[in-house]
Amino acid sequence: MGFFTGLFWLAVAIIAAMAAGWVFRQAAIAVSPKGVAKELRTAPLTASFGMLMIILYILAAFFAPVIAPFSETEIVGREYQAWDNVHLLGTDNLGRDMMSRLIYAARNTVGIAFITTALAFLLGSVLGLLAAVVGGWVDQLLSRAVDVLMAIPALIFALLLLTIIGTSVINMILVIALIDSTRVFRLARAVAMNIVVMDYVEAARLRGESLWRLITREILPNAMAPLVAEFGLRFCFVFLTISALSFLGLGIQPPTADWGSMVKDNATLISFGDITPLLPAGAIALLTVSVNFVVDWQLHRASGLKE
Amino acid sequence: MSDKDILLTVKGLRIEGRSDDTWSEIVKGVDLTLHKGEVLGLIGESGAGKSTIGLAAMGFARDGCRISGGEINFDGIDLRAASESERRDLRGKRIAYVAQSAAASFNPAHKLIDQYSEAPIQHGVMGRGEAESDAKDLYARMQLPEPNDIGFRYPHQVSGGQLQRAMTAMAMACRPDLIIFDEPTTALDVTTQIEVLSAIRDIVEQFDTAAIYITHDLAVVAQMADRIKVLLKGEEVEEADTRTMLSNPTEDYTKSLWAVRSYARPEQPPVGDGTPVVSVRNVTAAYGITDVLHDVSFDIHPRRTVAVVGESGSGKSTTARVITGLLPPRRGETLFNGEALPIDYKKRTREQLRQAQMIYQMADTALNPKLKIRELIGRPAQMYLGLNGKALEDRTRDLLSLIELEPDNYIDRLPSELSGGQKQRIGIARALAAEPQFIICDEVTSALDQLVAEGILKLLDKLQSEFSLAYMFITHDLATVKSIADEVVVMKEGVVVEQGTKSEMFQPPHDPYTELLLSSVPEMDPDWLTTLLKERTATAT
Amino acid sequence: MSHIWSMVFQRLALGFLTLFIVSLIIFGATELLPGDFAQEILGQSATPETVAALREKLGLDQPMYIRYFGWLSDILRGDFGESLANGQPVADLIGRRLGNTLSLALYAAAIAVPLSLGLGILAALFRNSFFDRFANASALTSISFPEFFVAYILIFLLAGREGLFPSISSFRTDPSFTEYLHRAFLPALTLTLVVTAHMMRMTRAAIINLLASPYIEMARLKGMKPMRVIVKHALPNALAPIINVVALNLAYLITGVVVVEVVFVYPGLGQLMVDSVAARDMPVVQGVALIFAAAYVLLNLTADVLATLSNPRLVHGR
Amino acid sequence: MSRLSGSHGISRRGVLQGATALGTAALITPYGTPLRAAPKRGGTLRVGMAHGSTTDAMDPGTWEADFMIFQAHTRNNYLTEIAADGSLVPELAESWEASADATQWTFVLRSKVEFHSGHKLSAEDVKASIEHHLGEDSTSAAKPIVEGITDIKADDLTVTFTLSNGNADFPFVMSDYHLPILPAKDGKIDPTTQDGCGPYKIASIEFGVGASYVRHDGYWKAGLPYFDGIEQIVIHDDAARQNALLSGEVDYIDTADLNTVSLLERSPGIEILAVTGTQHYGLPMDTRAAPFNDVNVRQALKYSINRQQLVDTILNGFGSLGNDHPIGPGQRFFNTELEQKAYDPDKAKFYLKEAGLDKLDVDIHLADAAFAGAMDAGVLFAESATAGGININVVREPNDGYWSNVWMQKPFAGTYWGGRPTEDWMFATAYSEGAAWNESFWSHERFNELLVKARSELNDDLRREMYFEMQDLVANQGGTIIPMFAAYVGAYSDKLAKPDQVASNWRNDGHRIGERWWFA
Repeated sequence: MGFFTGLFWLAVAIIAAMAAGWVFRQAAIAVSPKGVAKELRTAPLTASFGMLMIILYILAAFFAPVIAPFSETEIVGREYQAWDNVHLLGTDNLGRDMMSRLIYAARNTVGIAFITTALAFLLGSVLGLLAAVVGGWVDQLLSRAVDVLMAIPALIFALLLLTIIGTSVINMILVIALIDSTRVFRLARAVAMNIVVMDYVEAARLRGESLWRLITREILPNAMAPLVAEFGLRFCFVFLTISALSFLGLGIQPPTADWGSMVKDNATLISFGDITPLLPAGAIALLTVSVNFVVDWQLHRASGLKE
Repeated sequence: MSDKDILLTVKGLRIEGRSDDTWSEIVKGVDLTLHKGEVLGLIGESGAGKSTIGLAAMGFARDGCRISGGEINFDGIDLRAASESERRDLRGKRIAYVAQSAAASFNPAHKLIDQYSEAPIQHGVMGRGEAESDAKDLYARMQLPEPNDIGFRYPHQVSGGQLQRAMTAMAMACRPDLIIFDEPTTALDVTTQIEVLSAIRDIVEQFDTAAIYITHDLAVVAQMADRIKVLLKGEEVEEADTRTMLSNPTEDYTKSLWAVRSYARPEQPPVGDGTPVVSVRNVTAAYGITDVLHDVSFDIHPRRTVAVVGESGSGKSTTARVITGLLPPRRGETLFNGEALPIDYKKRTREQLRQAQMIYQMADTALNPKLKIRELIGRPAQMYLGLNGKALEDRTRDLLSLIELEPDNYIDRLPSELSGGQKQRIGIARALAAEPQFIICDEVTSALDQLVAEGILKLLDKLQSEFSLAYMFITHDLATVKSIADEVVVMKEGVVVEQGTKSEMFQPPHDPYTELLLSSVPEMDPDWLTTLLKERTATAT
Repeated sequence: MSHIWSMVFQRLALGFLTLFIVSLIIFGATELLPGDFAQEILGQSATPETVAALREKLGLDQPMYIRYFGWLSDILRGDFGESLANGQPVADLIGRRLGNTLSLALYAAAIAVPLSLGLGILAALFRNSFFDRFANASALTSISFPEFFVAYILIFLLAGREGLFPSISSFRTDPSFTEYLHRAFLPALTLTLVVTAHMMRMTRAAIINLLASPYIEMARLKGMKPMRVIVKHALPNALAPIINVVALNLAYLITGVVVVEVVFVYPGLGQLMVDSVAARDMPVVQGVALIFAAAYVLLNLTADVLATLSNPRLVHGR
Repeated sequence: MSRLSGSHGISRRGVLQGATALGTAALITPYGTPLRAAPKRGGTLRVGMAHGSTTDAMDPGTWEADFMIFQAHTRNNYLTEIAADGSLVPELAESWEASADATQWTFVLRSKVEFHSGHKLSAEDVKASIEHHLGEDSTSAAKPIVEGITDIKADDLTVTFTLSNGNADFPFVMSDYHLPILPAKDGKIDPTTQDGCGPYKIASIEFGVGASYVRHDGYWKAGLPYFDGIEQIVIHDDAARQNALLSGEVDYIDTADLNTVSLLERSPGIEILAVTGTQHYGLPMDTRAAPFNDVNVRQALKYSINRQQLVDTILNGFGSLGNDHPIGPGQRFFNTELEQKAYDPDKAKFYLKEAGLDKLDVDIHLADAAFAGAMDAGVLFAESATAGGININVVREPNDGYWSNVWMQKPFAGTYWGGRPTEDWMFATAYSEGAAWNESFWSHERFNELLVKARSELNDDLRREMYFEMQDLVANQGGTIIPMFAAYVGAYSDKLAKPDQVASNWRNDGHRIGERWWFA
């Protein structure tokens, strides 16, 4: 029985999500300028749902102080209070309002993940494109260096570096960005390798264009699709890395709320069948899935496959 | 021929294709009847829907296409009503397909003979052993070398012409009633094309197989087809038996197709003081350790067009890479207006780079898809001539007018919003923007339909007189050479075998290789192939 | 074939260089860690005298480069040294744990690889169907949860009071094969959920990427069934990227599973590494780091060789 | 993790002179406690432990964490033992005697004690076992405890220790977990030996993973131990450890996650074991550094912390309020007259004003390594302090390296103490001027004077007076905020039975659960 009710609710959730996606797509098409609307029309329901969710997250992040019923750090009740009218999602292990912290965490987690990913991409893609365009020993040197860094397990390397330089948010951003940038480098280089052999790049080289212009005008715009897709994935992996670091005792500074440490703080509850710790984990998962739905759609469009 | 010999009837066939979210018709009500053992030629330019019709005859629509109307009846079976598995049962067994590029259509992961045997085994026509011996027999009939062993090679180990024959053999594996040939020789060199054409023709005759032969090349279809149907934008223009069609086309469109073959420009007289713009001197060049050019020398004079002709692998594009400095030669040099150019483009001055421009074969890959026309054309003018703001805008518009594209309409488009011919015009404008003395045209028309190609050739001709340009025109197509060249350089395997003015080249006596090239160009005569083969057999014995 | 051997040789040489640099980085980083072994092991009970005595006893008072070269020359002779903490040979310590780590990686891979390839192929076959989207969304969801959380949920669902599987896989004696499979099932399943999505998506993408190829159309026009088209015609040509992503995930299964080890009390290398870093037990840290780096290098090399072998163009010359 | 043993309510009686009678009495009804039902023998006890590292070692000089300490009491015996009721009782020593100035201590060993290897216990073994921690080149963590020993004489079953200064607490010292009696060979012990004369033999041990033990059939305590064997399993993760208990993978866990302990308690078949002793958590301030060099600032901070909230939240009620001094309520000279400090923002403001400030910004450096829940405690502290105009910024430090890089390095950090069995030991270790672990770098003339005086004072009333004053001084002048005394909280399956009284000097019934508990 339990299984079938579970299945029923799963189906309801999927249908509701797709309905939300459909409504959002119709609304978005209605309000967008013509070019954008045309693109939006090609979005499958999953991608529409993803975009809706991403927008909601961004709104939550921006307007956290307005939306959240309580403050991020204030202790407003007993620990682990049940869900009620005042504390919609109950309270956490210190008696802070779960709902409010979830909303504030959107701001912190998404913000930090975004900065980290952006930094990783800046570093990784610039070097990756450079390696592909210049080739020769520059390419060899960078590629070998990246090989070496990738041969050290990421989590353990992060742990080591963070212990050395301390666990401030800035350091965490820098360390994760550095480690992630090796993965970005590999992708950027691989993608750019396929582009540098194109005739238009040859034409630009023959025209005597500078390296900078080659990279920014000729190669980067054409490498954007896979890089953007990777950005989405990496962005999500940054949450997971942060939460794994929290698990090992090095995460975001309390009392700042972030989903990763919230999962960690409340995780023991799951043994008792309480779903409270599912909420921050669910928040991570929902955003990851949403981002990936959108990324999938963009990749699909970029691949030019019809069906 | 009586009605009961009818193998395939297509009535009112409509096929739609999807772009973004909307469906548009690409085949608009075409009828077609094919009798047993008959070969029907489908001819038209790109976008005529000929391949789509060919596939529809198998009850097949490509991804993103759908058959939206009409009837397809193959030997009493209604292909539209049939289930997918019934249709699948016909494919490969009773209707087979030969694709344009055998190199791409053979699966690179499997040996030829495994791919040959797949259809007979899967359709339950033959066992493995039987299929293999049958394959060897057919390979022999297709005049493939070492027919007993060639099947055990992988596709990449076999040359293009041989692959095309192996593919025809594969299509024959189940002895189908109908074969669809989709431009089977388009990607081949002329000399190879003849071998493949004759092999295909023989085997179709031997097994009395009906065929639909799809091509854009009239001269080729003339050799193969009993009847020809001309298509334009998904609609039939006219249909007649081959000889009638050749001698007496009724429609204007058909006549215009025929007419292209006759465009030719008079040879230009030499100009200037005799100093060549570009002079290639004793160039030997290599990729890695293998020499691909051996002691190549020729001159290009102002306002003249030098056509460099050869088949694939002859080294004609490599020569262009040496001149542009992309491939520094092992020996020899390139002079520009009598002065030696640095062999590596990175060492050339901006002025030297400006003077020699290049137009590429594939306009698709030669134009950055993310830049607008404004920047694509404007960039060289900005870089070399230092134009900016209004001056740059004016210059860009002038260039667009020169290549006969309406500036207001085109200046802010992306390459993807242009047709193939328009893209090639943008490529020309980009070269012109640098105001060079010399332009390398690398197979600029070979990816284009004949009418469009003719337009490009005429444009290049006009620009040459207007700006006193020197062209190096790389091509494998002798018809193009005839239309546009002043001088001809024939290359084979990295060596210049013959060079001279156009008039000299097209008059006997020829170098034997030039002779072979010239004689291999198909002519608009249904008996040409038969006659040629007879002649060649005669000379050989 | 000779060019494959030369590639293997070249890559091995590069691999050794990589290992050398990794050992330098790890050594440097461990040196930079605040505190040293003597302080860490004595912890809060450390007094200046005992710390000094311990440093002297273990040779930690020597300059950094002498210790590094000492370690390096031992390694080159095949001697991993001894743990500073308890004097056990590092080779023994690592050996036992490596066995555990490899069996778990193998166990997880034995479930995950066939599963993800199968799902990937099915998703490609029924692309854009409900099945495809559902498989894709659930795979994405499973990688979207933090690992330890997936582990807790599995424990909650499958290891309750009357649970089917034990919630901790710690085994003190050598278990029989079936007992091992039973005890290590939950960690293996957790890891499976973590890595499946990546491999499945790559399989699907690599196959779909090829579906526009003329030879796929040819196979369909030869009347082959869709499944045969995918498996016989697309898959062999999609192997290179798939092998690569499998290798990457195998490397992850060996080197990146410390969190799962902690949750399931599985005695693997990750825990050893983390403990040793915490105690600044340099020979063990170095030893494990080398094993990890070597696993990564070897798996990548294997992947490249297999990818090369899967491509007839590279195996059979013209 | 815990540093040194502590225990409340240690009776001085029997310390100066060990009573044989007490030892023999213990054989009949262990530790003098009436039992509900006669203990049964049999079964294998599976223990899940929160600590244990791959870098653990057999050498007693390196023992620091619960895994090895549990191992020590399971495998070994000591000269003396702290009983469940907190009294000091003889173990391997049958009796002991001190010289008048307490500089010479003579212990008489039991005869017929056999090691697992069959080796017979003699005074040589005791001498070698203690000497292992002595000497110039000793790397033992116990070196500071036994430093005062200048000479050990062994004669058959009699050992005589000579101390540089008189120490009335020496028999207590001999119960320290670092000092198990190991078999000697040629006058030395093998620090890596797995031999011992305790209730269980080691069957196998893998550091950071676990150990298994089997009953030592020749154990000298008649009828003990009850279990056939013990499986000791390291389970670091709180949730995993709890799950292991819930799913019956283990019978006992040494540490329960306080956040969910109430839920755990409600689970069928699970019992909670909580004992409060001398373990306390503190927040030491460097009294030399501004702004903490001003006693008013320290007082302001002490009134800004909501102790009750911390006990309720961080300890989930498993503990008691601290009053900024390290003496537990059960200890002999606990100051019952000292007013209990409470959360009072107005007083905090008052003291700030006294210090000439109207607001205060300070950083506190914490990691959960300092004590369980330290990060959360910091956050709660920061929350409550804002009302008094104090802005506390909680800096999260890595657990890794906390004790070497943060503790006693940063001006405001966290600490925990297992406590010491006597007031003197505790004060001397962490509050006296110049002590290595004087974590607040506190130097108070009167306090230091009293400390020395009290140590040599024999009149209990006078001592009480002095210790009362010292507690007052530490509480109101000192540099350490001690908001709470924490209970040791473990949990066990109701299949296990325990004696009525459970020791509170350590977790796990003084780490002697192996010989004190049984399966019901």
